[in-house]
Parts: sequence; C-alpha cells; structure tokens
Amino acid sequence: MLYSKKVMDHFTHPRNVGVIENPDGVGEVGNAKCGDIMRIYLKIDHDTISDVKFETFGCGSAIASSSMATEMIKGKPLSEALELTNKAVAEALDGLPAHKMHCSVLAEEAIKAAIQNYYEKNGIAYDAGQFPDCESCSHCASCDKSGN
Amino acid sequence: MLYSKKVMDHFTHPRNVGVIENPDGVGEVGNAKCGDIMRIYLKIDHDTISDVKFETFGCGSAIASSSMATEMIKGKPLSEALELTNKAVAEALDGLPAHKMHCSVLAEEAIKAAIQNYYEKNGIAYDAGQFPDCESCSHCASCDKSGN
Amino acid sequence: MKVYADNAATTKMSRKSIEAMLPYMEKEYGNPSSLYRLGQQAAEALDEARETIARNLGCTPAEITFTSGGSESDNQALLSAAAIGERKGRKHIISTAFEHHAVLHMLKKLEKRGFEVTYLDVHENGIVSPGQVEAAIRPDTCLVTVMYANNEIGTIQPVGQIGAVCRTHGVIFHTDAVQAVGHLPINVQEENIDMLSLSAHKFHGPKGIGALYAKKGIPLTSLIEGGAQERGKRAGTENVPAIMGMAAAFDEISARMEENSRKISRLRDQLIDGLLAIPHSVLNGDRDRRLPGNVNICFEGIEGESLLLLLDEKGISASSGSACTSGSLDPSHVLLAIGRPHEIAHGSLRLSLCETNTEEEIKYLLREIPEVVEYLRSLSPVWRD
Amino acid sequence: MKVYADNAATTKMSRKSIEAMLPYMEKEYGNPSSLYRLGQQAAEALDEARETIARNLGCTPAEITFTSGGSESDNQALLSAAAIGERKGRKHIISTAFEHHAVLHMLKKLEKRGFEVTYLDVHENGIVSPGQVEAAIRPDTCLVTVMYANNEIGTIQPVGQIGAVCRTHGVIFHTDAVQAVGHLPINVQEENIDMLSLSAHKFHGPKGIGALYAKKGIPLTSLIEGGAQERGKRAGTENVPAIMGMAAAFDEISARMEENSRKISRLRDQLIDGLLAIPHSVLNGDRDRRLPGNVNICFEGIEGESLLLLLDEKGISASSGSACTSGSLDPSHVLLAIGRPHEIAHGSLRLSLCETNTEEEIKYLLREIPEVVEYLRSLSPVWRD
Ligand SMILES: Cc1ncc(COP(=O)(O)O)c(C=O)c1O
Ligand SMILES: Cc1ncc(COP(=O)(O)O)c(C=O)c1O
Ligand code: FES
Ligand code: FES
Repeated sequence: MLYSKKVMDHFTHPRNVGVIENPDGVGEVGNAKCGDIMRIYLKIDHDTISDVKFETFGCGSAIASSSMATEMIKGKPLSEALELTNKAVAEALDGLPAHKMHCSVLAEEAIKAAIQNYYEKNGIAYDAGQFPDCESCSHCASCDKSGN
Repeated sequence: MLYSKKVMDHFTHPRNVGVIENPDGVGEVGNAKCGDIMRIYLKIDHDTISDVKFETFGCGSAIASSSMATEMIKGKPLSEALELTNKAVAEALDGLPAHKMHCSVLAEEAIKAAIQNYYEKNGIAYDAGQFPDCESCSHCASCDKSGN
Repeated sequence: MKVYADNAATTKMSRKSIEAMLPYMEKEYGNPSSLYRLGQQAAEALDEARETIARNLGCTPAEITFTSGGSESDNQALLSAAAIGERKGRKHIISTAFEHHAVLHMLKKLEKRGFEVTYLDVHENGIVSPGQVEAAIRPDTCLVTVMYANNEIGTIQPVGQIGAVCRTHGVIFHTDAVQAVGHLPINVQEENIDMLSLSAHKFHGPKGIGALYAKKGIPLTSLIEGGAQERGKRAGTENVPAIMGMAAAFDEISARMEENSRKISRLRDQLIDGLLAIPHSVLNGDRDRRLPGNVNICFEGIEGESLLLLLDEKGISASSGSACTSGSLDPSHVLLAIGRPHEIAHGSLRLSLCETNTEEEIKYLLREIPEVVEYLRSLSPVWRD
Repeated sequence: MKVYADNAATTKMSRKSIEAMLPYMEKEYGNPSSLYRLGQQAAEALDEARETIARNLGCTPAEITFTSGGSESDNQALLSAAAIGERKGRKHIISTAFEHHAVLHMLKKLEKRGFEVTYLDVHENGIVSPGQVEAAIRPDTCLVTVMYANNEIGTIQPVGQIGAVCRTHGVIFHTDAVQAVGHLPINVQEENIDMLSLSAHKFHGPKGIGALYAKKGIPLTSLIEGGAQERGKRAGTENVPAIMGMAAAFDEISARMEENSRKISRLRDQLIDGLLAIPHSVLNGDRDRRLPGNVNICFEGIEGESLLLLLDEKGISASSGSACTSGSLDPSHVLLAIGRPHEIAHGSLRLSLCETNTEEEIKYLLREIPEVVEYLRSLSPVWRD
C-alpha cells in the first residue's frame, strides 16, 4: 500500500484536530497553491505544551503527520518540541513514501512557527537560527514561490 | 495460410518434375544467390510441346509455379505457350502472396528461355521482343546482378 | 459496498475478452511470422482482429497498426506526422493545452527538435472550437492533434468539424481517442480523421495493447525498430492474445454502445445533480458535451488525495486528476487549462462510470461522498463555512 | 506426430505463467497508478514482479524497467547509451555483424545521427572474442552491444569477459539476452553487464512483455513519452497481467535451468549428429558454445522455405533463419556473417528445442528430415549427387 498502517490510522482517526480559542501560539505553513496548509495551535503552561490542536488542508500524509507530530509534542517542554524533526515524525509513522516526506517537514515547521509566534507575542528572546526561514525553504519543489 | 490450397497441392505433389534426356529446348532462369533457379526441359513435335519437365531450387511458390506452368503449356502449340503470363500462372494457383509474385515470373521466363533455346538450336527466326532480356530484368529486387 | 468508479483509469476485462485471449495463451501460441500452420493460424487471427478493429472504426485493415497501448500510439502518430512535416519544411503543430501527457510530452520533445506548437485554449467548458483550429492553421502547419474526449473532465471535442477544417487546409489531423473508443460512435472516414490512437484497457479489453489508425498514404515512422512485423512499422513479436482480446472487447462494446450510453448517462446525471448539491462545489467541463460516464467536480477547501483515501475506506474507487499524475504534487494541468485556480484544482474528484455500475451504487456514492467532503472540510484551515 | 521445434521463435506459455496472469485479468484489474486498494494491490504486484526479475538477474529491483518486449528493450538501451555518449561527445559504438534486427536497425538509425559503428567479425564459429572488443575500443567509444546468444545459430558469446573489458575501459556494455535469459545462468553483476534486454515469450512467458535492466547510474532515455510510469522512463499503463506472467515464468525456468539444460543439450546433440549424417550438410555455429536447444544446419542444394513447408506437412514446426526475416527474400544476415555463401545460406534449417521435447520426437525428426531433404534435392537443378 501507499501508506503504512500507522499513517492510515492517524489519517483516518487523526488526534488533536481542531482549534484552540485564544491560543498562546499559532503557526501556519504551506500554501494552498501547493495543495497543503497546516495550522498548529498551542496552549503553553510554564514552557510546556499543555495542549495542541491542528487544522490541515492536505493529503493523507499531511494529515497523518499533523496528527502524529501533535501527539509527539503534547505535554512536552518547548525545548523538546523544538527538537522534533520531520524524520522523527516520519519514523513514528513507520515511514512515508519518498515523495511525501515534505509533508512531515510541514509538520515540523508548523510547530516551530507556532513556538516562534509564542516567543514573539510574549517578547521572549530566542535563537532565530532554530527556526526555518521561509525564503530559504525548498522542500516543496512544486511550489512556485514567486507566485505566492 | 500463407498459400492457397492449389499452391500447396502443386507444391506437395508437383507435376512434371524431372529431366528430359536430349530435350529440344532447355531454359534456366534465376540465380542460386537469390535462392531460386528454375530449369525447364521441352520436347517439341510440330511446334507443339509434347512433353515438359522441370527442376526447381526455390521456395514453395517457385515449385508450385513450375508445376502449374508446365501443366498449362503441356500439349500446347509454342505460340500459345509464349503467351503464358506469370499472372495467368498465379491466377491458376488461386493467387500468390504479393512478395511471392516474382516466383511466377520465373516460371514464365523459364518457359520463354526454353523456347528461345529451341529456336536458336534449330536456326528458327524469332521476334526477340517476345523474350525477356536478362539485363533489363528487375523482378527480383534482392538479386545483386553485379554479383552474378 | 464496493463501487468501482474509475473506469477512465482502467476497466475490468469482459468475460468475452478474456475468453478470446485464452486459446492464444494456451494452445495457439505460434509466432505469426512463422511459416508452419501454428504460426499461420496466429497470422490469420491477427488479420481477423485487424478487420474487426477496422470495421468498428470505419477504415480498412491495412490502416491499422497494433501497438502496446495508447501512449505508444500517440507517440508514433506525432513522430510520424512530424517526420512528414519536416520533409516538407512544415514545422508548426496545433494542439490543445489539456491533451494527455503522451501527447504533451511528445510535443515538448518536438519543440526541442525545432517545431513550434500552438496550444489552443480550451475555455472554461473544456471544448475547443473548429474556428479556433482554422484560425491557427498556417502554411507551415503539418499537424493538428486534438483529443476526442478528455480523460479527466470527459469533454467531447467537435472532432468531425475539426477534421473537415483540416481536410480543407490539407493538414494531417490526429486524435487521441483513447477515452472515446467504445464509448462514442466514431467513423474515421466520415469525421475526416487521418490518425487515431486507441487503447484496449479503456473498453474492457486487456492492458498493454492498443492500435494506431493511419489513413492510407500517411507513412508511419517506426518508434520501435527491428523485425518486419506490422509491415515494418512496429517491430516486436506480436502480442497475439492481447490483440484478440482487444478485438473481442471492441466488438462487444460497439454492439451495445447506444444502450450503454443511455444507461450510463442517466447514472452520470443523477450523480452530478446529487454532488452539486454540496455547497461550494463546481462541475468541471461542459455539462452536456461530455462522456456518458464522466463526472468531475471540485470541492473547495479540501485536497484530492485525502478525499480518495477516505472514499477508498468506504469501498469507493475514484480518482483525482488522471491516475498517471498522482504521485506528482502539481495539480492537474487539465483543471488549470480550464481556468480553475490551483487551490481549487487540488480538490477535484473524478468518478467515471461504466455499464455495470448500478443505481444502488449511485445512491451509495451520494450518501458517502458528501459526508467525507464535510469531514475533510472540518479539518481544513482554509474552510470557514 | 506433432513436434514443435521452434522455441527460439516463441514458446508455449507454462501453466504457472498463465495462472499468474489470470487473477490480474479477472479481478485485480486496478491501475497501479491509482491510490485506492485495487490500484495499490496492482502496484504491489508490480513491485514483487520487479523483485523476482531482479533476483534472477542478480540486480536490484530499481534497475529493472518493464517494456513491451525484446525489441523495445533493445531500442531503448541503444537510444539511452547513445544519448549519454552524445552528451560526452563520444559517438562510437561497437557491435557485431549478427545482432538481431532490433539492434542492427537501431544502429543504422544512430549512424544517420552521426554515430560511427564498428561491426566485429563473428568468425566462422559465430563467436567474437573479448580481444576483438578491446582492440576496437577507442577514446570516443560510448557503447559496446553484443548479444548474449545468437537467435539463429545459438552461439554463446563470452559476455563475462567482454563485460570485464568494457568495465576496465569505462565503456557501457549492453547485451541483447533475449535468447539467453531462462536458458543460461546470468548474473549481471558478476558479468559486468550494464544493460540487458529480455523478452518473456522466449521462456514460456507471455508475448508483448519484456524488461530492460540498466545498472544504477545509467540514465534511461524514454522511448515512449507520457505518464510517469516506470519512474518516468516508460510511459503507458503497466501491463500488470503480463508482467506477473513474465515473473512467474522466469522463476519457474530459473529453478530448473540446470536440469533443463542437461536434458535439452543431450537431445540437441543427438539431433546434430543425426542430421550431419546427411551428405553435404554443415552445422552453423560453434558445436559446443551454443544454446542447449539450438540446432542450425545448412543443406546444400535446397531452399529453406520449401523445406519448412514440407516439414510442416509432417507436423514439424521449424524455422529457416529467424522468424522475423521470413517473408524477406534475403538469406539470413547471420549466416552471411559467419561466411556461408548465399546459395548455401538459403538452405538452412533451425530447430530449437525446449524441455518438453522428447527423445521420441528427436527420432521422428531424424526419420523425416533426411527424407524431405533428399526429396527436395531430387527436384533441384543445382544438385547432382
Ligand atoms: C536476440 C533477439 N533479440 C530481440 C528479439 C525481439 O524480441 P521481441 O520479439 O519480444 O520484441 C528477439 C526475438 O524475436 C531475439 O531473438
Ligand atoms: C486520453 C488518453 N490518452 C492516452 C492514454 C494512454 O494510454 P495507455 O495507458 O494505454 O498507454 C490515456 C490513458 O492512460 C488516456 O486517457
Ligand atoms: S511552503 Fe512551498 S516551498 Fe515552502
Ligand atoms: S534473375 Fe535475379 S533479377 Fe533476374
């Protein structure tokens, strides 16, 4: 099959779907033109992610990656969440097809964007090098950046 | 099937196979290099073909054409034999595949060559225009004339 | 419930087609080039199959060349017409923006070889007009290639009229009829078609076999060189079983074309009406001038792949864009060609029906699809009802 | 009695091969590009078949591309190597004078495109030496293409040694192994083969399907453009049933290769000895280094077609030269290449055996063939005993 059982499980029964009202941080990455947008909402207590929700417009692996990634950071300190890599998400899903790896990258980046948003809203100093820079992003070859 | 029933009949049970000792005329056309040689022997009584035999090295349709052509001229006056065309031979065989028509041409020419041989041996005047001229012959595209 | 609604991707082989193949797989295995009976029987079978295909297209058997499928036929047609054009110094081709990739990629290759290609606009309804073709014809035009019916949105082109225009101007006209053959009545002579591509697996025949019709007098260029099979125009031991299966399938479907068409169009219309009741949905392609079995709809706010996977969970086989383009991240070039914006093109669903689909199945589709669309929209950050 | 002795032209499908196809004709008809289960099951089947083929050749699955047969594989291999050569400004190719037409005609096409081809002499025994290949290699050589075993006279080339020479000199080595696969043990890695063509119907698999092995790192050029099937290297909906049939046949024949080879060679040797007892007959091709099933003999003073037709009357299916060249008037280019004069080359008989031929059949052949030869010589003006 195209996807592992784990992917199909997270795709058909995604965890943490939805919206957090008054979130402490929100991150959105992707682009409808490319066919995938991911939005992550965080609730943060004492530098720990006490709740997380997501909304995703995208393919099966984008939805499964959102679900798995949110599971992986829920209840974790921000420092740990920042270390979550797309590879770890893909591995936790028992792998993704090569041409679908970029979907797990979206999940990693959406989480980072949400944390960055939290730091910025609260005036917390952070190391910009830890966060992706959309200009340099090239995971999605089909994305016509000039057309954004 | 490749060949009509008539062709197969004349091929598997060829009529007039063999040699005439001391023939009145012999004609040979074709070329071993091209894969077909036909030799016709004639016995002639009062301008009539009283007997005819052939030997052929060649494909199924060459053997069948020899057989049919000899049948068609046996007992006929020379004037009639000279009028035998390859088309008539092919028709009498219920047709030949397009790329095998040249085999019936060989039969027509072998007969003419045998009659010409008879005229020459006996010093009988004849109209050269009635006979094929090997130089101008082009029925066998695969024959490398320069290599004869 | 299981509903196969992807007959434009491929079809289930008919019993008759399978049964036409079996003897040539089991006993009549001769090579048609061989002289002995077993070979000549295979050669005769080929002749019969060629006659069958020709009869159903309205041409002569000598005008039919067997190929390995629709893509090969398209490639060879374009290559041949280009070679003719090159010899005459005519290097302009007219096509459309929404051809199958077998045509489009070949056109790209020809552009690299110095050909200039005009891609006609297919409008929002997915139909080109004969007038557009005529206006685009130049003195150096060597080929017009316009598909008979589009594989994604099912729109039927005015092929007969385009053929007439091409004939008038002395330009070769090829049509990729892979989606049309067996489903629409076609007569190459009446429609002034010079070349036509077809593929058996789109009408309940076997995969890996197709044919190219080329009008007498149009010399074909070999795509595959080698032995003298197919009058030297397509090398390789002939796939006799598949050719027999193709001929049987073509005969079978042609005999029931009208009946099938009536039945399938009715189901299609029910399906379209039902799905368009979903808010923010839009039909792709002309409502009337479309293949009897084709339904193609965009649902705003959702993405095609996740839709397909959830439908698969419900036993429904469908597609989003052409099967060939899945695995690619780009939205369908066909939907872009009819002017759908990227974000909407990503949310397309193609359902393609055949004569064995039933009214119960349509009911099932109309119960399940709206639910799945609604669910996916509930996950979507771009959707606010 | 019926004796099929033309297994080099095509073979009877094995029961296992047919049975491997049927489920994919009847039920598992999905398009492997489709996302839903029916499609993905077909995609998995393709993966398995690819692994099977790879395992039996000693390569990885990613190095296998499915094609419509041996001719297409040969064409694509040569086209790809030529494209690589062109990019590097290396436009010299080494081949032999007795390749199959699928290779020879492609070489002619490449010569028109500016390539220079050296055709190595194959000697009277029908075998080229690695030394000849090495001597012919130049700095601008981009490809060596030498067939694994000849289709007419069955001679086996020293492929492993040629491969080693090519590897040393950094030249791509392709081998047309259509006659060898399933009949000789092949390991592309050990033999340093970079590209290899095979065709299923030569080893009891289906017609119309083949494969091209290309070593990792050798980019293939598409012969058929279109969808992204076969990693974009061969467009067209995959012929899943035939691919499954090919894999099953390959597995089956590989498992019994040694046993088959022993049995078939014994029959072959009986046949050769018996036929050479006919006066003025000569074996074509090396006596020892030949395919287990190949017998090819010239009989002076007779012509091949009439021989075949009379043998057919006796229930014997055989060939004279390759099946592909019948219908042509030229004698076989292979027999000319080993130095047979035209008039003798016209009188060749090829008998090609497989594991289902029996000792009784050999006895029958040895009774009937001499009679037919004698009869035809009795009709022949060029024969005087
Ligand atoms: C040596 C060789 N190469 C190539 C081919 C072509 O294979 P196919 O007929 O499957 O295209 C054949 C058989 O016809 C062959 O014997
Ligand atoms: C319009 C059109 N052309 C060409 C093709 C290619 O046909 P095949 O897959 O048989 O090569 C298809 C189907 O995939 C098609 O729908
Ligand atoms: S979101 Fe498209 S490339 Fe980064
Ligand atoms: S005999 Fe060869 S062309 Fe006349």
